[in-house]
Amino acid sequence: MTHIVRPYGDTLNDGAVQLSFTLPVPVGPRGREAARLFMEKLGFRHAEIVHAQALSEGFSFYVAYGRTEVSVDYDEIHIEEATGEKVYSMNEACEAIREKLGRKVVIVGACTGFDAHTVGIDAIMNMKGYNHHYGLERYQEVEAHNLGAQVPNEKLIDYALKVGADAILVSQIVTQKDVHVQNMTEFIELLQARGLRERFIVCAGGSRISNKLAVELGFDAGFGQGTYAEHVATFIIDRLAERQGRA
Amino acid sequence: MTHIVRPYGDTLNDGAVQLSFTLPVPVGPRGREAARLFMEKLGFRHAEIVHAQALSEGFSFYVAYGRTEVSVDYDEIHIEEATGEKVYSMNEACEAIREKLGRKVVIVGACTGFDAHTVGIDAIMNMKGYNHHYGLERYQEVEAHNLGAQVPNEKLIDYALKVGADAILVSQIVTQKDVHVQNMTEFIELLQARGLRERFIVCAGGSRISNKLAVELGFDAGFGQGTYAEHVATFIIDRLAERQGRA
Amino acid sequence: MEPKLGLPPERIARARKLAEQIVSPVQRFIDAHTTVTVERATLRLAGVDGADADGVPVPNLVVDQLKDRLEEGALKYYVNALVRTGEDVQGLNRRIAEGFRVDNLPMGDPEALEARAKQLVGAFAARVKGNRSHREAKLAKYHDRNHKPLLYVIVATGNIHEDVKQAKAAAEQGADVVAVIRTTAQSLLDYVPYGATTEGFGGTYATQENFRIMRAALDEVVDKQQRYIYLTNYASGLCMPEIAAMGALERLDMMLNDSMYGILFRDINMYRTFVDQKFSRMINAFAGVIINTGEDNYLTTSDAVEKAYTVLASQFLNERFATIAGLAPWQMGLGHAFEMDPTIPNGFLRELAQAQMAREIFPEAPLKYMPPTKFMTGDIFRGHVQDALFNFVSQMTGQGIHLLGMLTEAIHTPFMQDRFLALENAKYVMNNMADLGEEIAFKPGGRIVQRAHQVLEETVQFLESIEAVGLMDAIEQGLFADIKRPRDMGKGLDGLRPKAAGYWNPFEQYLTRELGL
Amino acid sequence: MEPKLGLPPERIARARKLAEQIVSPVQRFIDAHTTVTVERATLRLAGVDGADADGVPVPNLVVDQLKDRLEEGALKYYVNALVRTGEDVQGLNRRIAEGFRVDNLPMGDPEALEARAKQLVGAFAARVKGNRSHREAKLAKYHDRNHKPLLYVIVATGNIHEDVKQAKAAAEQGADVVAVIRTTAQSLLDYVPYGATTEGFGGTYATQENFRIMRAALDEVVDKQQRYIYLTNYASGLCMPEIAAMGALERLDMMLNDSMYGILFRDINMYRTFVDQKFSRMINAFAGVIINTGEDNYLTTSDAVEKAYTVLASQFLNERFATIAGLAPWQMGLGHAFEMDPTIPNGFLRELAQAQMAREIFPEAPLKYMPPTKFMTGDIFRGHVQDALFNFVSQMTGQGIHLLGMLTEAIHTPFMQDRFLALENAKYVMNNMADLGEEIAFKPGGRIVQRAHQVLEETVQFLESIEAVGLMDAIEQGLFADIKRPRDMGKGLDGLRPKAAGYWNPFEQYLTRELGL
Ligand code: B12
Ligand code: B12
Ligand SMILES: Cc1ncc(COP(=O)(O)O)c(C=O)c1O
Ligand SMILES: Cc1ncc(COP(=O)(O)O)c(C=O)c1O
Repeated sequence: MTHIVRPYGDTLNDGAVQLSFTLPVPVGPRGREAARLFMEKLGFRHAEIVHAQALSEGFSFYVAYGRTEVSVDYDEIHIEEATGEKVYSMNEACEAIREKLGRKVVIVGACTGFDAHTVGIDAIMNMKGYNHHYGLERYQEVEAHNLGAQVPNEKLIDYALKVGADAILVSQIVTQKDVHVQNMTEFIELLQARGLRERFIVCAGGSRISNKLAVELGFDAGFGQGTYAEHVATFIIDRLAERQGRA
Repeated sequence: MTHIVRPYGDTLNDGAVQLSFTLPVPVGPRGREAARLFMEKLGFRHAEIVHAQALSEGFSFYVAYGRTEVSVDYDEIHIEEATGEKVYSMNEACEAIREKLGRKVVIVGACTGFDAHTVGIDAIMNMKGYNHHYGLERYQEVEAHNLGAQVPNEKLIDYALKVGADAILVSQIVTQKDVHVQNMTEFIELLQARGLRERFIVCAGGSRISNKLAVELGFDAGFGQGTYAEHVATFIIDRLAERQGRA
Repeated sequence: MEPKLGLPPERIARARKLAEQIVSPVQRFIDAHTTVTVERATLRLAGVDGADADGVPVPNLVVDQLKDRLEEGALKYYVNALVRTGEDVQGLNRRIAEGFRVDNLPMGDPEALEARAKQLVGAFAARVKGNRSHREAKLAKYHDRNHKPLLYVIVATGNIHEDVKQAKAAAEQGADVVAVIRTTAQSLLDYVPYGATTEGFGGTYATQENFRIMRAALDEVVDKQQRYIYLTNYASGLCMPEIAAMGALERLDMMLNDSMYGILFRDINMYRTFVDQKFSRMINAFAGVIINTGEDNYLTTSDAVEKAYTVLASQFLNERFATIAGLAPWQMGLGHAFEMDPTIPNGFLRELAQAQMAREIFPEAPLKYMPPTKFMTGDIFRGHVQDALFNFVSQMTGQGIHLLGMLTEAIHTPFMQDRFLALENAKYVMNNMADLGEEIAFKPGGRIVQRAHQVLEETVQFLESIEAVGLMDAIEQGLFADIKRPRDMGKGLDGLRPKAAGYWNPFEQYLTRELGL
Repeated sequence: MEPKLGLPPERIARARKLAEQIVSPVQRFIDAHTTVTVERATLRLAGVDGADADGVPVPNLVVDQLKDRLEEGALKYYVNALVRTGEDVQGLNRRIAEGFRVDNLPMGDPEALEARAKQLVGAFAARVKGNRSHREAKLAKYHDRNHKPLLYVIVATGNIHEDVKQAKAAAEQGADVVAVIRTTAQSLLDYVPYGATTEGFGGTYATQENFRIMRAALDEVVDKQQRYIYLTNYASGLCMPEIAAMGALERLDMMLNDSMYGILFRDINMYRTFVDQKFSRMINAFAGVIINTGEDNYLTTSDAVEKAYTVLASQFLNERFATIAGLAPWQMGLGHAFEMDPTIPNGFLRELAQAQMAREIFPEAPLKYMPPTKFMTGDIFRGHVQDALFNFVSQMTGQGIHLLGMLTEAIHTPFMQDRFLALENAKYVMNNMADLGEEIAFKPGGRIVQRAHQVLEETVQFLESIEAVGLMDAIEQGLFADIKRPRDMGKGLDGLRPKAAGYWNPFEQYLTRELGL
């Protein structure tokens, strides 16, 4: 089965899309035409530059609407999220730990590298949690260690070993020039170099992190916007249970 | 020479573009991935869905940023505007008419078909003009007839013949379902059927009209946003003078 | 809301009095005339519906048969045909569509006609009262679930089935009112098309079937969202009363319905419009429909700073025309708009002054406040902020019906996402500064207060100049919106008829009685 | 601006008094200490600059040589070396970069040192006073061309040459202030990198050469646009005074420069920060630089409704620390922010109350007002409207320095077009409602007035609790932003030194004298 999907403005399959962008050319009819041609090259058959604005002598800004025949086959879309439909509530998570693992789960987390955006990792780990979802510190069957901001990868791993962690949580918010990719890659390489990659479940998170990206970089899972402690707990518990053959 | 131009976010050639669009699928990870794939298919190598929002059960809205290598060659951009750099002021226009034509120029204009958006044609024709640019009625050497709203093409042509017009101005603002294209095409066909196409200089205008479109549809010129009476006057005078061999 | 502007009550009273004096001679003209569409509307109220093979609606077939005899009232011939043929309404409609003539049957016993008419009026009254109570019950049930002001969006795809998708999505996103914009050409048609339609430009045909389809679709959302969704259309153009009739029957909740819009903006003959608006408003009054007037349109051609008084003057006239057509103040969605050039320093203060002024002068009317349109450009980002300031003023001054500005106003009729963004904008702004109006007083004698006083004063003077020449002459002279409309020109004049002495219209009689006119 | 909130003057005075009492013991500590960066800053003021082959800056080379003798003041050794070698500053810098040591030369005649130092101080004073008068002349020449509030944008590409393009474009579009954001890692470096840089993450290195490049670029626009463009950077982190020194030399106009930000948000040792902030502020005071404090940062981790009083308390403390460092009120860009959850009903009223409160409590300070950041999302359209309301409050309450909110706040550091849209938004809103503040009074005892009174009262109580334990203990206990910072932990503690009895710092002396401290 195929299920062709195109953007929708006001009529099915009209392929309507709004764009805005800046070109390094002066404003004027020629810039406008350059903008229109650019749209055509992107595959818009019907391209309208509805606004053109000088930003400085050599730069101009365009707002555009286009219609395209480009489409995706919705039936072929393959997504893999860290957690499925079923997510444990806090109580269910503790219940599952007692039942499947029979011991506390130790989780260490930090905002690594030079990243100081702790609000995200705090949202997952701190007692108080986020949006009325308690953080891991409040989970009776979890021992949670939040190391805070700007923790070097090496130090995080040392600490995880010291407290006998089951899982390590890495938060990365700054993504400019792909600094998060560098930092996450370094983390995994360090673990591998020390022969510890299989020792821990490792999860990454952040507003621009997807499960896909994290897995590509060698993590067990990745979590983006809208994550709550429940999601991470669910993933860790199920993965631990799986390892113990008790999924 | 080639002069490759790509969108600019904060670094030359980063190819950064903002998009927003609606897909006829429910919100969720699968919708988000569909949106991302759509961006990839449009030629964005780096595609981020920064916002996803349910619009109703079966529709979802996405805000996205992407980076593309698609570019245009600025040096090859060919534009053809109805008027060039030099546009006559009102006084220069009247001077030119006296000098090159030696008689008043008669111009008839209307908002044709079912279109009732007279503000645009009024801006060009009425005494008062627009944005401190007087309209054609104020030009001493122009005899201007503004027929107003919702004028059938047939009636406009009859009137132009009656007053011995040099030029006919057609305004078209409503463009939904390309109704302006239909209407403009009908106008040209009517002129041709009556053997009058060469009798008049015919110009079209409107916020979504470009010179390119108008010329494609058989007009002498087209005028879009930001047009003033001066532009139209310049075009008409030069074209009339050309025909008389006095350009 | 307590008054903030210290407007002089005697000047407001003076303006009202002038409006009364201006309208009164026009009213005398109206009472003496009928039109083809008033007659067709009467037939529609009686149940006349359907179309012949060429798509000509049955109400038009009847009226066309009658020619000059229309002056007696078309219903007489139709009811006579019912009595004569013994058909029920559906049966007779079908026969007329097939060519049956009602104009050449011998006229029956007046009492029999009266009796049959009474049944028809009864059926109509029951249906429309049913609609009213349905609406009232839902409004009571979900009473505090609507926004204040009501958030009003338009759909305008041209295709009723696409419109339904868009309307339902908007309602789920929080819209309170959905208006189906009509196709560009419809206001100049002297008939109402029949059936579901899928082809329109810049809007969708107003047909009774389209009304029904959209009403049913929105009713689904009403119960799901626990919020009544008002359906709106246009009782405007050459078929004002017919559309009002269809709306009453299909439970529309609001109608664009201005006393002069057609004259000025559609070049419809003034006699025709004056007569049509009266009957359409009586129907709306009875059906509990809220009308929306079109003062915002003045500002699309005139400057909003200079010509603010034309808006207020027109509101007074619309109010007067509405009152004598039986509309209660809560049904008067008098129009005004946020249409000043956004580059004007302190333009916001004037908009605020005027919105507050309208609120204080018409305290019971659910004012219909229109968003920026003329100064919207292709810069959708700036446009979205213009709309935000508009939302702000509307909430701060307690407007009743809030038309949502679209960031794409200068580009296309709204996409589904545009409407969402507009709703999101309004909901955010209005919730975030919900009670600001209550918390704030204006400096006495300051810019805001002065502006309102000035506009009121200009309005009184303007109304005085109209009163001096009479409304019809004033329109001929271009006193409104700089548009001159000679009284004997314009579309639809040929559809005007003097009422004959024996003019018979039991629906009009019934409405007159019910509305206490 | 006339007061609107009726805030009790005695409670404001009480808060000021508490701040004085809280700061006073800290000040005693500060007076007795120096730090590696205070010493390096002093060297920089004297003209020490350059770096060795490994990129280690010359000021660091000098300080590193001295170890414990730093307690006497690094300048002593440097001036001694100048005297001994007979080199000029450039020559000596070059030699130090090549390995020359200043720590093992015999100490010369104190008078000769004083005399040489006097020349250095004189050269420094002349240069900085020249910068000040250049700035003042341009501001006078183009006096009413800046916006009110000043429109402040950031550039943060990581590459100084891209930054220049972005900054110039912004200035042409109307920005009054351009801040070059520093790279993520710089505040934790205990040195200032050298030269032009093109690699940074989320910002561009603060180097003296980068300052110079940007200053020159903006100066071009100043004359073209006939509007002075303020250049801003960060005298914050482990090198506060050094960056202040560089800024003074290169004519920066504003500096982020908070008395506690580094402690709380960068985990810098508290002793270190307190000492560093003092010297950096003296330099800023002398250079006529406007500082920007970082109270907005509290609200990125704490709730803006609940913890509003921490912002006001910190403003009082920053004011006090600033005063005793010689800053005049017009130089105190005290920070606050529009950071409430946008879904709060009437949140706007509270923001308005708080902005007005800050304005009334610090009437002479050019308050630095920060835009929504925490509740910005990927929905750039809603974000743009949040920014519009922020712009509105800022204009209405007469803020001094207005940081522009970016619609893409949740996504990336600003693109060129984002900055344009932000400027367009602010210019439109602020022009359109320019004088609204003057036109409006708040209802006595209403929501707005109450909110301001409540925050002030909570602030007084909070300051009382700090006063009771002392500032350093309060920070240890996490009273600010729920962040606990033990006094013996945190970065940079090893750079702290007690001043020796013979501590010699003619620059400090000069500044103390000039500033009348
Ligand atoms: C608050 C904030 C700050 C605060 C941080 C305070 C603190 N203690 O955290 C301060 C003011 C210190 C700050 C500083 C800077 N910031 Co900042 N900041 C923000 C801001 C406004 C909000 C971030 C936030 O708190 N979001 C709320 C939390 C709850 O969301 P979240 O982080 O996404 O977390 C959720 C999920 O992602 C997930 N999650 C996150 N981590 C993890 C980890 C795991 C394991 C899991 C399972 C889940 C998970 O769960 C959370 C809950 O759902 C954003 C803009 C924005 N609106 O997003 C900019 C932003 C992130 N900052 C930015 C920048 C550039 C900086 C600076 C580098 C600027 C500078 N040069 O000075 C500095 C450097 C700081 C540093 N060294 O890292 C940029 C990043 C651009 C980019 N894409 O690279 C942003 C996007 C702003 C911008 N447009 O420029 N910032
Ligand atoms: C004012 C207005 C109206 C007024 C018109 C009053 C009047 N007498 O003109 C009223 C309220 C009547 C109206 C009604 C409708 N409108 Co209207 N209207 C607008 C609005 C807000 C402004 C247009 C305007 O006046 N612009 C100012 C003038 C000066 O600009 P301009 O027309 O582009 O003209 C300039 C140039 O284009 C050029 N030019 C124009 N014509 C010509 C001709 C020549 C020969 C030359 C040389 C140059 C030239 O020169 C002018 C000066 O620079 C626009 C939205 C917007 N902000 O653009 C919607 C808009 C044009 N309307 C629209 C629609 C759909 C309608 C309706 C069909 C809605 C309905 N179903 O009821 C009706 C139907 C009217 C009809 N039969 O045509 C749509 C069109 C969508 C589309 N792309 O097809 C718009 C874009 C709004 C929207 N987003 O839905 N409208
Ligand atoms: C009162 C009124 N009627 C009708 C319309 C719609 O116009 P049309 O006549 O094209 O349906 C408007 C448009 O805004 C209006 O204000
Ligand atoms: C006072 C102050 N200093 C410095 C900074 C910048 O942080 P960093 O230390 O990362 O340069 C901020 C950030 O907002 C601030 O408010």
